[in-house]
Amino acid sequence: MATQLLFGLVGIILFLLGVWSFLAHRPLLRKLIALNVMGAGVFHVLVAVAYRGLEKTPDPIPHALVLTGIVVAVSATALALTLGQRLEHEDD
Amino acid sequence: MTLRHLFLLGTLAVIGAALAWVFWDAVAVQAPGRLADLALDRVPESGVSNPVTAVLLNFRAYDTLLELAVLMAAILGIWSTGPDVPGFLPAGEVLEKLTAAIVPLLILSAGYLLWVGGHAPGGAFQAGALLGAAGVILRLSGRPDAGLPLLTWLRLTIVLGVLAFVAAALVLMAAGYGFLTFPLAVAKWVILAIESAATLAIGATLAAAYLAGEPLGVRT
Amino acid sequence: MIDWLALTVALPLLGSVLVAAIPARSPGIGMATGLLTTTAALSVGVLIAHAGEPRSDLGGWGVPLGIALQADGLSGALLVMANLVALGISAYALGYFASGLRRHFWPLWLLLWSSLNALFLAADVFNIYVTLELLGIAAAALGALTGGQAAIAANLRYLLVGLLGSMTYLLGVAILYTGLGTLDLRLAAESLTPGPLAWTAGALMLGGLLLKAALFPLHFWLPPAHAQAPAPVSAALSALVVKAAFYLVLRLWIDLFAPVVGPGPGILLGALGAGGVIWGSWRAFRSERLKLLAAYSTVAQVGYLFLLFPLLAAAALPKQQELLGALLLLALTHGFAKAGLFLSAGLLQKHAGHDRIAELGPAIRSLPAVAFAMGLAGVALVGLPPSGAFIAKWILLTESFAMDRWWWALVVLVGTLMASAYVFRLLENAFGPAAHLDAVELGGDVQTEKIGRMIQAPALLMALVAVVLLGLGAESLWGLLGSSSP
Amino acid sequence: MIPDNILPAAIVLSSLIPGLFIFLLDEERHVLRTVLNMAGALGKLVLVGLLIQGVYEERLIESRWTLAPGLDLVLSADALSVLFVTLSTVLWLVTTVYAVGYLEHSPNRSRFFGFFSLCVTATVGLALAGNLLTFVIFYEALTLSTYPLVAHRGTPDSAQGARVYLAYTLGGGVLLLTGAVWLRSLAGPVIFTQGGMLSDLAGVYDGQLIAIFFLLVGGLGVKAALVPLHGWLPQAMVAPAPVSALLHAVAVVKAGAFGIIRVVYDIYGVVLAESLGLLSVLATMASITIIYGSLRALSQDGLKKRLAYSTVSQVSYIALGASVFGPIATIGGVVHLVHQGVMKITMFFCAGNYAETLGVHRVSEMNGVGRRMPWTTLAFTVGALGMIGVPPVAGFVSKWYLGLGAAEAGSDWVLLILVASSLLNAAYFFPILFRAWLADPPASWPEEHIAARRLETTGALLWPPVVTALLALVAGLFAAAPVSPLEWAELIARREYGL
Repeated sequence: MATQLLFGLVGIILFLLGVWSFLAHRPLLRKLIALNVMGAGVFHVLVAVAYRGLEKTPDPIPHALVLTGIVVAVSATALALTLGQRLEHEDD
Repeated sequence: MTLRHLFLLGTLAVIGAALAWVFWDAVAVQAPGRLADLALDRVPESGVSNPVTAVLLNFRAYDTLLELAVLMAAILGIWSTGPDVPGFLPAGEVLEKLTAAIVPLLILSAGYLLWVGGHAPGGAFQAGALLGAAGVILRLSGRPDAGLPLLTWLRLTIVLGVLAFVAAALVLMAAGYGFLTFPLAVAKWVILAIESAATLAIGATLAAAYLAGEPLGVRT
Repeated sequence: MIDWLALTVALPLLGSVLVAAIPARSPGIGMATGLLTTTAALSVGVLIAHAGEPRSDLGGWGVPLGIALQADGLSGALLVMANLVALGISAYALGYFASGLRRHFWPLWLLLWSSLNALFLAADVFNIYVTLELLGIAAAALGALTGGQAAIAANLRYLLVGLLGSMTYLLGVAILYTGLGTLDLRLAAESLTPGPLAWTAGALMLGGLLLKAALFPLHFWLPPAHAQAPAPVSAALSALVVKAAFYLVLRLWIDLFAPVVGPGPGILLGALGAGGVIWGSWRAFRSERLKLLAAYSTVAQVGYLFLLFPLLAAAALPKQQELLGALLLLALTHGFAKAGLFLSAGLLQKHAGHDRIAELGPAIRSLPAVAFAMGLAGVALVGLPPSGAFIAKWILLTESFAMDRWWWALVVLVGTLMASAYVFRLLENAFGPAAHLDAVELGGDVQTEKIGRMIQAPALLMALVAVVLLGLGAESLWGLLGSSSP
Repeated sequence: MIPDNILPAAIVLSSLIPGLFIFLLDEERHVLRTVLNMAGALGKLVLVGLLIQGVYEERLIESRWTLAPGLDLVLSADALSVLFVTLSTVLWLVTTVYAVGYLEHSPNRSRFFGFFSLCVTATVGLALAGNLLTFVIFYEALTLSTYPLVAHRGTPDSAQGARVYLAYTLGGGVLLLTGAVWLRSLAGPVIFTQGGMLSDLAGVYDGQLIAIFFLLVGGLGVKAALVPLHGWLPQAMVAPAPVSALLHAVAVVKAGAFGIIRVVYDIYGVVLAESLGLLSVLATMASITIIYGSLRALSQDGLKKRLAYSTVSQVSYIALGASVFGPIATIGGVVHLVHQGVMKITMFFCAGNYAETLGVHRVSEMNGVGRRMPWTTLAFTVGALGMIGVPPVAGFVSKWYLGLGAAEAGSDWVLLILVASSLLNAAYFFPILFRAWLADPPASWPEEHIAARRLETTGALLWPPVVTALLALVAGLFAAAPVSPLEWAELIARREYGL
């Protein structure tokens, strides 16, 4: 229970930190990093939900969701980085 | 730290408190088992023994199919922004040796992860990630193509995952099973086939994404 | 057996795989895929009309373990609309893109199409997240297709905002699963009770989606992204992508949250919608460029859709059914009309070499069919008879008077006047000295293109559907809604 | 023989379908375009003949189409609608002939005649509308189909005129829409019923009913050019003459006046309207408009401008007739719907002829025009005398019944209004007639386009005004004949008052 809460709370804090830096900073790269931090936060929460104590196997559903979520986040990040890079290249 | 920032911080703090409370409440309630027991009970019917793989490739295979489509969309999007950016300097001797040693290792362990995914932690995504890493290392060590095949073949590789998935689903549907329904007899092999295709696709896609553009360049 | 629901998603996926692998064959394979997909979507519509609400348990596991696809009158009608519009856009794209862009357009476009169908049929809250990402990534990539700096910047922002939305939504999903232990919409709806859980999950999920649905004041990302994209993409973004996000809000609202959160949120959504109507119309009126005008008008039209939320929440069942039909009709009409407007805009831009409204006169006058299409689309956007939007507004107005909530009616009426202001500011360019385009009128340097008849057809057809078909033939919608009531 | 549930729809389609085909025609297909136009106009005339017969036999003639649950598009024929349908059909036929002649050698004719047909379609649909929803739909359709006609010339000032026209009419449309939906929310579907359909709401919702009445009349008053909502009318003068003729005599202003009659008699019912004290207000508005229009007409030198202000004044006779309680005034108002149409269209045709033939646009240029163009000027004179109310022209009949009705209703001040306005009419028409007939013609006309041969101008321009002038005379001379407008108006009044 405690472990679970700890992970969950860390997740929520990460998420909010992400939101904060997304809203507080203008540079698109920082916004992108912020988004990934938010993602990490959500995944923490999901992992925490999956935990059912040491003696029982964890709930596989949230784990699967996390894996899917990670791949999706990676894809979006890759595209965003490329677009951002095209911008800078034109600038200089 | 402007007033706006302070305001923002305050709001987020309040939201955080609320979220924390709700989460605490929800966890304490322990919604009747959630899906864990149900899922674990039916793993044997899925054709694989690793519950997570069972969920990814069978119970919720539809999510995974769309997720592979997301990867495909990303790389196609990247390619649509223009040709890839110029490569790096050729690696020094040390890095060259290191690469020569690591890349085969990565490929080997990718194969292992793919196989082990059936019954223990591992699977297509872990394996694909390793392949992608291999590609990145090759690129960093100065290979302009990151070890990827010619564009014509590369195109085939990156769609392989979705192709295998949809093809399997449609064939089985035509055979009278539901869409994405894998009869137990063949489930294991169907899943393995899909995973292998997906591994290649993911690896190629991640490496290609690192090129940040369409690799039109002739190979050196 | 044939699973039409799954096919509407699988066929465009397969098509996208093929065109990605064999770019040279893109147009042929693309159109073929489009036709097949539309057929599948129409069959789903037929299923709904006859067999009620089709549902398919993918993988045969059944909920809560597996994922289901389901369709009802609401989603079915939007699905059919989306596919018909997408087919029209595809036909238009055949002539619009030079071969260079073509091979990039088709695979992404078919992925977008697939994700749209998947969203309208989705019944699983996490699956919605994955599909949303597919939609967002494909849309942003398509929007940046022209490669111009402004286009890339606008669509990068669009992508990031979209991610912010879907991440927020995803946290809501996590909370929901924590509390209810299911991801299936129906099961969740059965077990969700009033309380902090419902409020938090609702705030996160709806908040995330509202960002994508561009509800005022969360619309800031929309105008640049939609105005900078190539015309066929703009049409898809404004007519379909925003609609899909709106549909999800509506779906979650009706099925999941409205019953457990009380009237407050509905009124808030209505108020924001009102803001969107006024602000969007005003900015559209002030826009110098045609595509920007069209984009801001989308902000206003989304506002109209949200105006119905407080009424939906307050109405009793038969009335609710009537209002839901009006909402649906409004959404469908806007889908066709806005697509028609953007496609026409694209042709004018090609023909004149720019889209500065003040200087479009000669181009408009030399393309009467396009002018006519814009006129019809304009009529539908203002909500003048005989367009479907008029019927919808008539019902909305009557009910808001009948329910003593006349202030919503007031917003609609003001919005109507503002809409006619920006529409006719555009249309009056159709009248003027006889039309002949020469370099002088167009400012020399820009090169203009001849516009064939075939490429004008889709725009005109869609505008006609919005005004005539949906205006005079809308009655069957309510029949389709039938049982699928909130 | 056409079944009664198709006939009204057929009448609407008989101009819609040709219109749509005309849009598709290439600019050069003049003959085919004219054939389509005339076929539509004549076909409509035949259908209307059948309709008149049916209504006279009091058959139920109705086409119905469901738009949404509880929302029906209803086209049905009663005595009043038949009167308006007949008027617009006959005048459309004449105007088409005139327009074909008038627009020879001008660009964008396919567009013009396309919208021209849509405009008549909207007018007829509005005349046949069986409920308020249908009326609103065609009322807006009329706005949309006339806008391109006003803007047709594409000159800066026609663009300006069209903008003003649109601003007024769309604004009016929103008022009408508001009133309509509000009323529906109280009373359910608002079906036009002889004697009114709101009596059972009276006493409960009086306040709201009054508010709704003014919303409706406000919306209709824009097209009917009730002061102060008349601003668009003089501006719309930039349109080509056939359009002005149509706007003033048949389509737009008449749609407004017709709507006011519908609201007073077939929605509220004259009794309820009287008891709510609405009639006197309407009467006041109408009277102000009548006097104001005439006063403004006095000072106009532009011929079409003067005619425009005279329209502002004359159309309000219809509203006046509707707002004086009693069948006789009703007859006067309703019959003026027809008489004013015939007379005013004549005068606009003539104004167009002067402009097209001699380049004469202003009253001050009309010296001796009667000698150069006797037939046109004769027609113009008939129209003018009718407007003033000189027997035996039709206008006299209208004013006579209005006067009798006012006397019967005991509102003598209305009589004063009639006398005053007649004097004003004389004051602004006689100078024109005097110049035209008695003053010496100038050495040369401003710009003579069409030389005088056997005819003073082309036939297509000459015959329409002559014909309509004759109609105005006949309607006056044979007012007592069985199928005269007057007889028909009496039929309407009898049915409205249930006599």
